Amino acid sequence: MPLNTSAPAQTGEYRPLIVAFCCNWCSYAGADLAGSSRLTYPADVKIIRVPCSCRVNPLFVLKAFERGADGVILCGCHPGDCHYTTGNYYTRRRMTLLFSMLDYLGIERERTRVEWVSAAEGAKFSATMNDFARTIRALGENRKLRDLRCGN
Amino acid sequence: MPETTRETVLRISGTNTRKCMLCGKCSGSCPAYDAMDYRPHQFVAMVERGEIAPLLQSKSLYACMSCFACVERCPRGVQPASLIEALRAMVLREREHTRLPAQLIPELIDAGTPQQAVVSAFRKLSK
Amino acid sequence: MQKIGVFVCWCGSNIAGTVDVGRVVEAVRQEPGVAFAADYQYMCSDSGQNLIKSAVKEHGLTGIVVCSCSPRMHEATFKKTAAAAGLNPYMVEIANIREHCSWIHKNMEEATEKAIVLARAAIAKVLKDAPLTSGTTEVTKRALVIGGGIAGIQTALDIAEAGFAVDIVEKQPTIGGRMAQLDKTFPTLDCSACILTPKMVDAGANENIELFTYSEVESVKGFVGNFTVTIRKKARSVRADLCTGCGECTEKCPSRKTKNEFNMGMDTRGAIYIPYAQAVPKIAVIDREHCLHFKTGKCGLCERTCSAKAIDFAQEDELVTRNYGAIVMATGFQMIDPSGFGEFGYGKSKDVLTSLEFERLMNAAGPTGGHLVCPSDGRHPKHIVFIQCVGSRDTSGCGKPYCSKICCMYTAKHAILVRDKYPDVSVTVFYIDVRTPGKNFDEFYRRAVEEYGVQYVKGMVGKVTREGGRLKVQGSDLLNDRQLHLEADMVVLAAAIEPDPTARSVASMLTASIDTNGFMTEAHPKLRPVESPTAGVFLSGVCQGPKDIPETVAQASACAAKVIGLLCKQKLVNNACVASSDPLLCNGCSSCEKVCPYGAITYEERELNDKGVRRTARVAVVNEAVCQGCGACTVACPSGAMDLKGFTNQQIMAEVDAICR
Amino acid sequence: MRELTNAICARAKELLQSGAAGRVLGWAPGEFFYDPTPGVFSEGRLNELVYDGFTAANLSKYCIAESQKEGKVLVLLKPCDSYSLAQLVKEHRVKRENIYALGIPCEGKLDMRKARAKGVEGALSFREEDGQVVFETLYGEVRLAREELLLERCLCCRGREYAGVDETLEYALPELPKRDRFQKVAALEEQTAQERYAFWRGELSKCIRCNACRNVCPACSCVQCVFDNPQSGVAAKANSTEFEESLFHIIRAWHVAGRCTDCGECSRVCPQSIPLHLLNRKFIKDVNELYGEYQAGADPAARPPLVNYTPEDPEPSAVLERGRA
Repeated sequence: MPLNTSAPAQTGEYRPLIVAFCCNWCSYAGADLAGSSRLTYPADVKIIRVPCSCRVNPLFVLKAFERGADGVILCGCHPGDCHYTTGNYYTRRRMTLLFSMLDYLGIERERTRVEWVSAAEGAKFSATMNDFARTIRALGENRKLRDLRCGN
Repeated sequence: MPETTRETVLRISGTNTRKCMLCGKCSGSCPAYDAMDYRPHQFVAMVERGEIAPLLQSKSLYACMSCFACVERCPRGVQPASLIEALRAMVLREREHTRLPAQLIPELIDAGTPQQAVVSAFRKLSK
Repeated sequence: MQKIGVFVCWCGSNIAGTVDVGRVVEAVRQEPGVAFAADYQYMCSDSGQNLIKSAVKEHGLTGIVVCSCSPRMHEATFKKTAAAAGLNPYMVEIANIREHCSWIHKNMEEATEKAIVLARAAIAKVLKDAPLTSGTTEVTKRALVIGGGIAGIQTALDIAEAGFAVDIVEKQPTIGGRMAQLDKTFPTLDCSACILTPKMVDAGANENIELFTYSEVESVKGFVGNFTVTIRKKARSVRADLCTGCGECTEKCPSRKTKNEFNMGMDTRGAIYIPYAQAVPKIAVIDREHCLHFKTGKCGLCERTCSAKAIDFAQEDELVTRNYGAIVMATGFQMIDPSGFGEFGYGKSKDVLTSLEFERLMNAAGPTGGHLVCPSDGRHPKHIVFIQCVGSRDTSGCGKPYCSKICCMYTAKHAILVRDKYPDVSVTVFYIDVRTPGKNFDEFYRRAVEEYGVQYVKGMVGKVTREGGRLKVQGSDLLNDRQLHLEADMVVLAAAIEPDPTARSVASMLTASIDTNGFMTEAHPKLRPVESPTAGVFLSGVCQGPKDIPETVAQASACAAKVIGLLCKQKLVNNACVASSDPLLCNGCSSCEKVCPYGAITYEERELNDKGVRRTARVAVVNEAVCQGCGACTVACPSGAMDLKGFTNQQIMAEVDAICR
Repeated sequence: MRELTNAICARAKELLQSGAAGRVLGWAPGEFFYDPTPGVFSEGRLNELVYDGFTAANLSKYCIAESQKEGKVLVLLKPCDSYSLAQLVKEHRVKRENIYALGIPCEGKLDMRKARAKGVEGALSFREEDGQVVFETLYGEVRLAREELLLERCLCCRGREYAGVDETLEYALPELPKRDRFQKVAALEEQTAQERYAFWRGELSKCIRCNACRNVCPACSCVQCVFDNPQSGVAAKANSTEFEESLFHIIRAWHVAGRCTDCGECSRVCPQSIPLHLLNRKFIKDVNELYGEYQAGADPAARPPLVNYTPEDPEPSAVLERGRA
């Protein structure tokens, strides 16, 4: 029963697979607000709830790519507003370095992103996801991170 | 045609007029206040609004003794004197031929002129 | 063998309108580990919950996935349901198919597919769930308040009122703090001492309150509910149990040159002294630095004078160690020293004062007995200039970038008091902005202008100089486009307030964080303003940010309410989703300790049995009572020894896998 | 070289006799002249100690185990190695009280692979003469300039400062040429994403997952590596999917980021000659540029960059914008 959404939908249109890690206190709530405000964004985006953006290990990001994600986005509280005071500051450094490394390895930099979305920013959440999904659709399927050795 | 935009003044002076919180301490500090048509705080406000032309014509440019009291005392680090200095520089760039030769300046200075004013006179008039 | 039950909620048409609920149920039934799947109109309703409970019992479910609204909405509900059915509440996962799915997608096919993927992720996670039990810790039913100003006193009184023991540590020989130094309070102009001293007396007399004056916090150990604090009671050289506070000794003391702190150094006191008449406790103290006996070994006049035989030159500092359940920071503020602003001439002319000095000058118990005279020569002033924002809103480095908040109002108060008592004295106030938010505050300021004829000048003073025994004030009058040159007899500087310098060391002992300005950081700037991010540490008064008296008292009481709420608990239930470190994997590198915002991680040497091999190692230990479960440590840990219960590496990776499958 | 070896042995002997340490952690002869291996020496065996152009191995990692043992060990540290030890001490991995660290001079170590590439075959021994390396081979003598044989890491030597050693052995060495160690990283950054991708695909595809880089790395000293831990979700003995070796190397570089002293051991030992140090150095370069200069091991009190922050740190997007201007 293949339900992998990165497979083409009935229309034949390419549907990317996007994993969004959202911190429980701001961004997940922001996503909830986007929902209750009926602000749509593509179903390509699947949200994983984490207590804080600083819980996201680079391994998770790489694992997602390995398993076929086409884009990975991290959302957390705005710097300075972290529920745990400092978590997102560490996230910022970690992801800055990780993304820089991925870029260094020649992987499309647009496939990864960090956005700060507060619980009040339902509209921003939706806009961010729309934009990210558009970017990933334009990039097409992720091949490089799945297949760094042999390529095609 | 020399540039006379707000951006030019800000670039030459290296100051950020938006930091001004309109306290007026610059004008409260200025020893040359009464000789000025535009006052130090007005320089900040007018540069911010982009009203550069009247400032270039202003007497204040030559009334300012560059004592830097306004810079020293500004609680926000705005540096009105640097704005004035920048405007002077713009005037000088425009009127290249009207400079005074340095050797003429001493005659214009009397014994009571403060030393910093002498230094600034050289800077102002002989550039 | 795991048996998972999946419960898909329709939420009326909220979910079922866009998600084919039946298809979701069919799809999840195929998932490995799923023993039961059902849908229902309202899963959160009683009958929905009963459906879950009976399925748990009937099918022997070991875990539950509810596909419904946001976990932020009903996770707690379904956890309770699971617990009622005999399941561990942490064996419940929610797939958010409403806010994150049905409400944002219009195409049923698309929404249904996504709902299935979200359900699968939740199933993958629940399969890796482990039953968690929240640890509990005892709560020591005693609170410590650090600082005995109005904030500390109010907090302590409220806590004591609720029946809990509370200690106040105050570094001065008396409680009362800054408020005791004030003359009148705005906007009501009632006498500060008159409203404060009854509270001081109450605090001193309350059987639940113990005062440690002339004392400082020496060390803090422990965590919420279980702090151990050592307090240094500095030697007063006077026996508190014998001293009657008669004051005989203070009058006899031949050393009279010490600046009187209470009057901001504007007069002097003896080496043995009682800070002021209403001091609590009213016990003398010897300032050893200035005492002739301690300096020369001679004198001893106080000892001979004291009929109660209370003088004890041999007294030593005493260390008291006590346990507390909660700690309140109420360390207050001081005024900045405005001598950094040379243009105002503070320190050069005695007639240039800070507002707090002016406060003492106006006070009947002050150095002049309340007569307003120029400190330089005692003459009656004719004109007083007040300058606001001295060092506030100042990013030049000399001052503080923030607004000190109280200056506009107390300057208006000073102006009114002067004009009221001495109508012949004219008053000019230089202001940048007049900020008067607060009940009856703007009315008060307007009274100063309209009724009392105070001259408010929009502008700032650039220079204050001495000229012929008077002061010359040069400033701008922006609204009238002129520069003013005023003659004045006194200049009063509304200097910025800053956190008391002791706050920093106390905060670091408490692992409570401090912002760039030295104020204590709140757990949340809007929603948890009286709690520190460090559990069990609470914030009262100006240590958290500039405040006036009513705000301070309000915050002090709010803080007390939080403390009482904590102390009321028999046991503290810890967050179950806490970090835990596998000692066998731990390198002991301290990375996790460094990123922990709560100081929840410590290191200890442990004897380990590593697959039969005994070794001792330095390993991380998480204090579950303190950990809030952010997970910062888990990523800092290179070996993966540190993991977060409820959001383990394996769980999150299982979710990733399920989504990407 | 012999002279320096003698000086080291003499000082080591003095220290052993004075009781400052009970044994010496140094280099012992290997199977071939070009592979001396780390070894522990008692006073009586000190004459077996080797110190020459091929004693490249960084001994600091061995201090983890050695310092757990009874008594004090004297460890010989080249300047770059001393930072690794200091970093390990900072991370509480080495019991510093059981270590006596003697800083020894180093004028760069040699790379046998470079010699082979230059046609040295059947080498039996070597000696150094005025900036030249003379190989005695089955086919006669081969002379090569020392400079041409230096290990990659020595070509951009960080300098002759030591971190946290107990004493240093003074010895006159020629002036050190100044080189930019980030040159190669910067050159890669200049390339297009496609070029970089092709470069790394070519390099990382050579990985046979022998784990030599990990095992030699002083920063990779976890009690158990995540890649060996079946619970971690990323454990693997071999690269079963194409993605895995890049994952391995990214994560390895990530785990040592902010802790890597840039000792270059990973590249030295890689049997496939993958320039692994270019991954670590990328993190170092980024950290230096984004968060201020940081040298792991240099300052025992400094907070490592990845467990630190400032509220003004740049956003992740800003970094990606950097290259575009």
